[in-house]
Amino acid sequence: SEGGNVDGEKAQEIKVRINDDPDFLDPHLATASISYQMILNMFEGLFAPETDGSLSPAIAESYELSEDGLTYTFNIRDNVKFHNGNTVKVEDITYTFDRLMGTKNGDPLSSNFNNVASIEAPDTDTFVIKLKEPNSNFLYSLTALQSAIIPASNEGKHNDNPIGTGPFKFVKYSPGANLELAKHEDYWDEKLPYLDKVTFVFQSDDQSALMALKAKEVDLTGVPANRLAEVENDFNIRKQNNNSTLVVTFNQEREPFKDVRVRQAINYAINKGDIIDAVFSGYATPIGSNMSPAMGDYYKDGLQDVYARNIEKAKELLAEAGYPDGFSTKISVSSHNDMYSNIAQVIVENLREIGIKVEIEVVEWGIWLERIYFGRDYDMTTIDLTGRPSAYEILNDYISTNDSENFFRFKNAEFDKIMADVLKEADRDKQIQMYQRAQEILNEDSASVYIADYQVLWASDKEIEGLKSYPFWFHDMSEVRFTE
Amino acid sequence: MAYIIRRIILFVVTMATVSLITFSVFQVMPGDPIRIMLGTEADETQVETLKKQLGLDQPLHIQYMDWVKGLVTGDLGDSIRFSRPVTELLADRLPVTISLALITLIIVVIVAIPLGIFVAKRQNKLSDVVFSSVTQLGMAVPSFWLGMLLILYLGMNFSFFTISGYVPWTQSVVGALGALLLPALTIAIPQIAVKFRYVRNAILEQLRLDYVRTIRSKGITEKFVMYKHVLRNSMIPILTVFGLITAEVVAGTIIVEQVFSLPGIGQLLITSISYRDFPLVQGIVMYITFVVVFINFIVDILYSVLDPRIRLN
Amino acid sequence: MKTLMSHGKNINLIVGLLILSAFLLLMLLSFFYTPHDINAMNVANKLRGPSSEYWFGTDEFGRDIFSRIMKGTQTAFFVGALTVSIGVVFGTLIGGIAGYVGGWVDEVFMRIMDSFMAFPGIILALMLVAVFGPGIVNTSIALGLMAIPSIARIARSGFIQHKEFEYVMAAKLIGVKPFKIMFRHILPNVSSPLIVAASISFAVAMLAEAALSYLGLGVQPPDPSWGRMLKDSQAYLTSSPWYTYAPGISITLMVLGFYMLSNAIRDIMDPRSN
Amino acid sequence: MHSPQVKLESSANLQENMLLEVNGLKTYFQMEKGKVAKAVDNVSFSINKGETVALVGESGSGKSITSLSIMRLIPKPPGEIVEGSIFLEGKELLTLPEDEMANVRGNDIGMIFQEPMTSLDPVFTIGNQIVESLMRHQKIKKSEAYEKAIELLKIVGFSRAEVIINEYPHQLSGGMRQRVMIAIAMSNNPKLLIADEPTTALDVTVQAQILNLMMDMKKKYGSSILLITHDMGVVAEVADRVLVMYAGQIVEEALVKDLFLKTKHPYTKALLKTIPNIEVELHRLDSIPGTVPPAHLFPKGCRFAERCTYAMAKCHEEDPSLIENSPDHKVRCHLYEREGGM
Amino acid sequence: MIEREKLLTINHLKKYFPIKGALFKGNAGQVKAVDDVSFEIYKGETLGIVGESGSGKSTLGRTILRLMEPTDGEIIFEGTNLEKLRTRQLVEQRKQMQMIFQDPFASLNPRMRVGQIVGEPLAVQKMLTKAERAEKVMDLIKKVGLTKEALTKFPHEFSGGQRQRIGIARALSMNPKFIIADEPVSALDVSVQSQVLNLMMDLQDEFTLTYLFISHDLSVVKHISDRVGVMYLGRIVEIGDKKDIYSNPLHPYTQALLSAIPVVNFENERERIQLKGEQPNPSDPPAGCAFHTRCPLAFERCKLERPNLMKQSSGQLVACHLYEDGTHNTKDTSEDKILVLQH
Ligand SMILES: Nc1ncnc2c1ncn2[C@@H]1O[C@H](COP(=O)(O)OP(=O)(O)OP(=O)(O)O)[C@@H](O)[C@H]1O
Ligand SMILES: Nc1ncnc2c1ncn2[C@@H]1O[C@H](COP(=O)(O)OP(=O)(O)OP(=O)(O)O)[C@@H](O)[C@H]1O
Ligand SMILES: [Mg+2]
Ligand SMILES: [Mg+2]
Repeated sequence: SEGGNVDGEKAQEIKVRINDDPDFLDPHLATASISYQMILNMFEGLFAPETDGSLSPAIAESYELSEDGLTYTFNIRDNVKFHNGNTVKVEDITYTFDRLMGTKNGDPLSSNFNNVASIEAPDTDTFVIKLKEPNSNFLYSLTALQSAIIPASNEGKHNDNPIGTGPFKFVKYSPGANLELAKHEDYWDEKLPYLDKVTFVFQSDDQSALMALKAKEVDLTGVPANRLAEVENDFNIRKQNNNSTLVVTFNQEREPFKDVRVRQAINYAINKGDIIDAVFSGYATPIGSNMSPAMGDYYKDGLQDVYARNIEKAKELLAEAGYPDGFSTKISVSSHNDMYSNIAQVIVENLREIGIKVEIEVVEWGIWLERIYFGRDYDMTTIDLTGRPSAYEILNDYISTNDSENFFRFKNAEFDKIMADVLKEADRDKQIQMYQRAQEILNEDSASVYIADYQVLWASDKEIEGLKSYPFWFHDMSEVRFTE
Repeated sequence: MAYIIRRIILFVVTMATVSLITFSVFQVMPGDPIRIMLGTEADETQVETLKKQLGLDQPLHIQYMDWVKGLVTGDLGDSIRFSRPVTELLADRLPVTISLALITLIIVVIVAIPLGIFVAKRQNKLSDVVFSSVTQLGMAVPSFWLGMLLILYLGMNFSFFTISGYVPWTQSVVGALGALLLPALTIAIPQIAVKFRYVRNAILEQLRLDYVRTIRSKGITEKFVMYKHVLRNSMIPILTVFGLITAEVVAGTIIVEQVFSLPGIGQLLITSISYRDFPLVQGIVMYITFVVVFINFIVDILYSVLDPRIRLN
Repeated sequence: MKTLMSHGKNINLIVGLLILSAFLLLMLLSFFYTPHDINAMNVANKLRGPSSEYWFGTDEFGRDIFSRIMKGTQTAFFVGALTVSIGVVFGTLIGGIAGYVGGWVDEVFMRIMDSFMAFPGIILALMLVAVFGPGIVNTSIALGLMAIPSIARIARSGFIQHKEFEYVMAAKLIGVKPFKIMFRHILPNVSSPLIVAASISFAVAMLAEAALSYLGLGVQPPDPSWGRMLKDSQAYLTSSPWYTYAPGISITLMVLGFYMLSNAIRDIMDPRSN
Repeated sequence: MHSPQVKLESSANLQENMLLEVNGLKTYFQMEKGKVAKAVDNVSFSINKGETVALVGESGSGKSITSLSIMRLIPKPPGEIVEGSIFLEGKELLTLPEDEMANVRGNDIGMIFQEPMTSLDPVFTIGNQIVESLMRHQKIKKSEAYEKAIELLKIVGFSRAEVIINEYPHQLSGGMRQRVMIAIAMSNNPKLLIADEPTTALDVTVQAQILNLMMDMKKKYGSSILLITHDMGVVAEVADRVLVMYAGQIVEEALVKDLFLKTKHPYTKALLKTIPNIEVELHRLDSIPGTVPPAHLFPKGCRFAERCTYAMAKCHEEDPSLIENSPDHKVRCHLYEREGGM
Repeated sequence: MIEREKLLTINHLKKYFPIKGALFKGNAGQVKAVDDVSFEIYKGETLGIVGESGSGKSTLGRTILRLMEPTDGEIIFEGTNLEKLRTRQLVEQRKQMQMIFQDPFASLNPRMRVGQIVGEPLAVQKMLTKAERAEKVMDLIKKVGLTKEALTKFPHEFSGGQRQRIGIARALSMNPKFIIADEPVSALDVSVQSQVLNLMMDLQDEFTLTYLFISHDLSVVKHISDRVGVMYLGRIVEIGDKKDIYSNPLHPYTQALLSAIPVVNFENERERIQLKGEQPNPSDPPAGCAFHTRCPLAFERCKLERPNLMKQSSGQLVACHLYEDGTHNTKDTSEDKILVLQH
């Protein structure tokens, strides 16, 4: 950051490097995790996500759940102000949900609220949501990630001039260059924020970003693991478990991946350690299912070691499945991040040892999405599944047959049943048990080869404090400040 | 006059063909911009809504006609990814790319032409051989690698240089120079290598012609032969080459902006291609080709100023 | 060969041929032998500096860089050769027909070529790669298409010039068919600038491939490509700078070889220079 | 008409009247592999004041190189004047410093070249190119120079001189350009005009115009002319004296009538017979077998011996010297070594 | 020569070129390279065509062989109307008609061996067997004065005169009856010129060839021709027997042309007619008689009316208003003549 201010005090202005532009500034339209990394500083929902995966009250001061688990009654916090100075009214909340569900005008913007039967605003401080079916995970859809509260008066301008209630307000967006935010003076938590100005600088290239950091052109950036040594001494380093799931997976509707033994054989053949060393310079946590240790209690430990490398066993399994000499297949990876083709190269080498000949096909990200992800036209692929704050979403999305994003085409009745039942379970301990069982199933059934949750290595100015890590991508600037 | 009219017609025809090629290429290009933008988290409902909003459900020829109509009126449409007018996005990025290109051009011109003359005067001497070897080496180095090496050896060692990102001129002139000098050098070095050779060859070519002998036979001294006659005549072929430079420098900026993380048009272009942001890419490509074709058009006109054989035809 | 030998003094020719034959030998050798398996990973051994075992060091997977450079000659020559073949075959065909037939055929062909040339090369390459997809063959096709216009122009001007020559008239007079006149009579006579252009295209193709690979759109793993290696090395530029030198110098040398060769050919074919 | 015989009697007169004297000129070209092209090999001749000397010979015999050597405009490398001396009114040109030589060019010696199409700078106006020459050697103002240029153009036969002066070379025809070249060459009243095949590229009718113009200019300014040509008709019509070159050497030198009527060298004889002549009807033309050898492959002995019908054994062995057969008739041939050879 | 047999008849032949670089067709005009030319060529004779550069001589030759499509007019070769023939028939007809070109460097394909060049016509036309072909090629090469070693060499290994011989051998390979020689000796050195001219004359006798001999050199044309035609700006202005043209030129242009030739003659000084100005731009020829701008004898009518070729009492055909009635116009014009005395 540039110089100090007049009295020699450090200016409370930060420059944070971000890999890419946000897709939308309108929080209801945005879907890219990179967008939330920035815009969550501007928006709040009824609840706020916490660093340990739990929720804390935000615009809703408190709530009550009816016996049948269907009716949520929220008590709205007083005197929460939008960036434009207006106080948040229950009409704004109604407006927000109407907009998301498409009930008043236009198409629905989100399918998260398909389970909502009705919304009501019985008085100025109270907001009521009625569900069609109980869902223990429902509160998770009430954060700014899924339902940021926005003012009705800003209709039509949510993307160009976004207004929210968060600790920072929108100043200027220069596509491809940066996004500037400024302190929200009327923020309801009077102590916060400390910073006067936050600039998110877009820079896709890690190497350049590192140099920008060294040149003090940015204050905070993720650095590539292989260059950590260069910055370790001069900067604060935080290693954050990304809560993402790096998988090498297969199309389980296709032969031979239909056969669980083939999947297990592959699991035994792949050397996670090598991948972690070569691709992440060791900065990654091996995992055994979709869940990462970042999720705290929900995480089932030990699964990561189940498929310790064992070529003999792998060969046996392959033989049992009827492929004693292996087979030929293709791994299709996206070119947008070199990580994938690098992993693929290790896979090729690893699987060659058990007789599986793998051809690498590199396609552009757009093609990967269209053909592999949505088209399900592939044999093998590797991808990093973005982390989410809710254990349910982590396990359900991409995997469960009742989710449209299940591009593995994984099918397991027990798993599906657990995921259905857990929603009706209100008790957290029981939920945890169910989630842990689900993780075991994924592991036993080799839903995919779970590699690792790689760490993001944040390097920041030594004078910066108050940085928080979430189990999803969010640069929370609310408590950040420069010290002497 | 007929010459100029013919050039103008050629200019228009070329631009029309360019627009058709650009548009068609994007039609056959696989990949759906909306899906790319929304990524794996895409919600079917969102996808459908967006598609309708952006008019991507229209038939192709209508999309093309609309686009061309827009081009003519200066409206390049809205970017899908940034949902903002392409012209605005271009305007944001242009200062970077134009500054870079201009600095590069200046470096190339002030180095290549004197160097070319210098070497031409010493034809077949040792310096000619040395320069010719250095030239070829300069042409052979991949520009981005040259950029990497410059970063490694100059950028990291001298704080004057900003090795990533851009400092606007309005903020600091020295800062802007520090940010642009290395990338400009990266593009300029191979260009100088090629261009000074052209200058040298053009001059040697002229020196072989009969009229030079006539001038010498009048008792005109070598200095005048070179600077009044030969150089003036060589300018015609040299100009052609320096016309082509625009295209090459622009091409150079695309890669180099990537190496130095400069937020210019080139960087925007590359990301937009992978995002399949059709309106934006088409806009950028049309803009760049327009500049290139336009400069060549100007060069053609300049010919007629320099060369009476064309002017007075 | 006689003409080649008589230019023994030509530095370009000697050095150019020397470089290229060295790479050619390396390529031939790489079909049978490389010091290490080019794909064998040994992560424990990653990013080792040059040593007697690993002449150019190892990469981030612990693979032998020298072996991969050797194998990379195959990719380099393949991309170059495919690109040049496409460029020369179609460029000559289009330019030849446009030049020889003339009239509106010429006008149409050349306007299209002009338009293609209006695109800065790398943009066209990026767009074409986006259409065809990345990879060694697709990249070569894209680069080959890019090479067509300039070769077509050279061919065209040769054909225009030569179709007026009296030997062409003599051939017409004895009843030689147009196609045969174009390709049996004229082509051999306009081939020198085409050969020069082809060898320049080779160099340009290698640089373009490197650039595309640098942008992540060129040759893809597991094909070892110098451009790709250069890109990969960027991540280790400060920590292991020697990683970048092997592929960087290889590309530079190979391109240099082709440029020198093209200059030498030009000198030999054009008696005026020197 | 002057009569050289009279003047040759006294050597004092000879000195006084002599404008240019070339002695033992050798101009060689360095070729690949150390081969040497002896383009001009030991050439000596002189030109008197007011005289028109024709230099004839086949293509490649060294005519142009001889004239360029006088101007010291031999491209170096590869060419170089390796030996000899050239005196212009007693001043040795070959040893002059370059800037003094530049003062001689265009001032004392003017030159016209064969190719009118390419001999003028295409991007400057006609006027500009004449003025440039005037201002280089005369201390005059630009406006004055322009007036003079117009006058010169009128002298060389342009009625629209005021218009022509602002035109560019490509707007003029070949004949017109050659007239402009003459205007440039004559702009500083040179003592010697060298014309290297000034009419070869022109049509016959235009050729006649140009030759006439040159002769007029000569009369007007009293210059000498060294006219290079291979057209024997031109030689007969305009020259006083003729030098015949073959393979880099002068093989015969004579007054014009003597050359045609008392031809001595077998080469000259053969050359004259090969030319179709509209004045004489012949069924068959004589021809000289073979071709001129290239300058780096001159044979031993007499260079014409291979093609000569009179060749003797000696001719293939020994290089004949230029014999002064009669006061102004010299011939390089073994046949004339002793009096009354043929 | 009474009752000579006609080999080729040209009637009102025209060849116009559009002007290049023009923006729109039509408005920029045309170059009338050959403009309404008619003449006959008789078997076994040599018709010389002379004229200044750009007068349309080469175009005339090429149009006759349909190497260029005529704009208008008839070409009748031994009773066959050439301009109506389709490609196939034309190829057949062309075996009778060959051409020798001016530039001995450009007229031989530098990448072909001499044997190939001379034998190619036979190969293309699929005449004779391979062995017979080889024999014929050998024959021809000897006929034109080269040795059999020549067959395996490339054109650049020969001198200009030798190359021209190769071109002649190629032309002869199909046993043509008629040869158009377009400035066959202009590019050659004087000493070699005569070799080639002699060869052509010898071959004419041996194979009873008919020549259309194009040249700008009046001495050469006089030497080789039986009849001579004089071209000026795409038109024939005078045509007739050689002796008539040379001893009694009628057209002022012919007169000027002949008088302009420098000759070796120390006895009598010649009267030289000097023409004013330059040849006009062929894309914009003067109206009326195209020569009137340079003609020392031009009068009013010449500017307005184009003269036609008329038979004169002295034998030749002349296109000049001075000779409209077929007799010499005796109008005194000596005032207008610019006489220049030499020496
Ligand atoms: N630049 C050069 N390099 C090598 N040799 C040269 C060069 N210029 C001239 N010569 C040689 O000098 C010889 C004489 O050339 P020159 O031009 O004087 O002939 P010329 O008599 O003027 O012939 P022409 O009638 O064709 O003009 C040539 O045979 C040629 O081999
Ligand atoms: N292919 C062509 N396209 C356009 N104009 C042409 C073409 N060929 C010839 N001409 C024009 O036609 C006229 C006659 O040309 P042609 O070559 O027949 O003259 P020529 O008498 O053979 O002259 P030269 O003695 O120079 O060979 C010239 O003005 C020329 O510019
Ligand atoms: Mg000469
Ligand atoms: Mg001609």
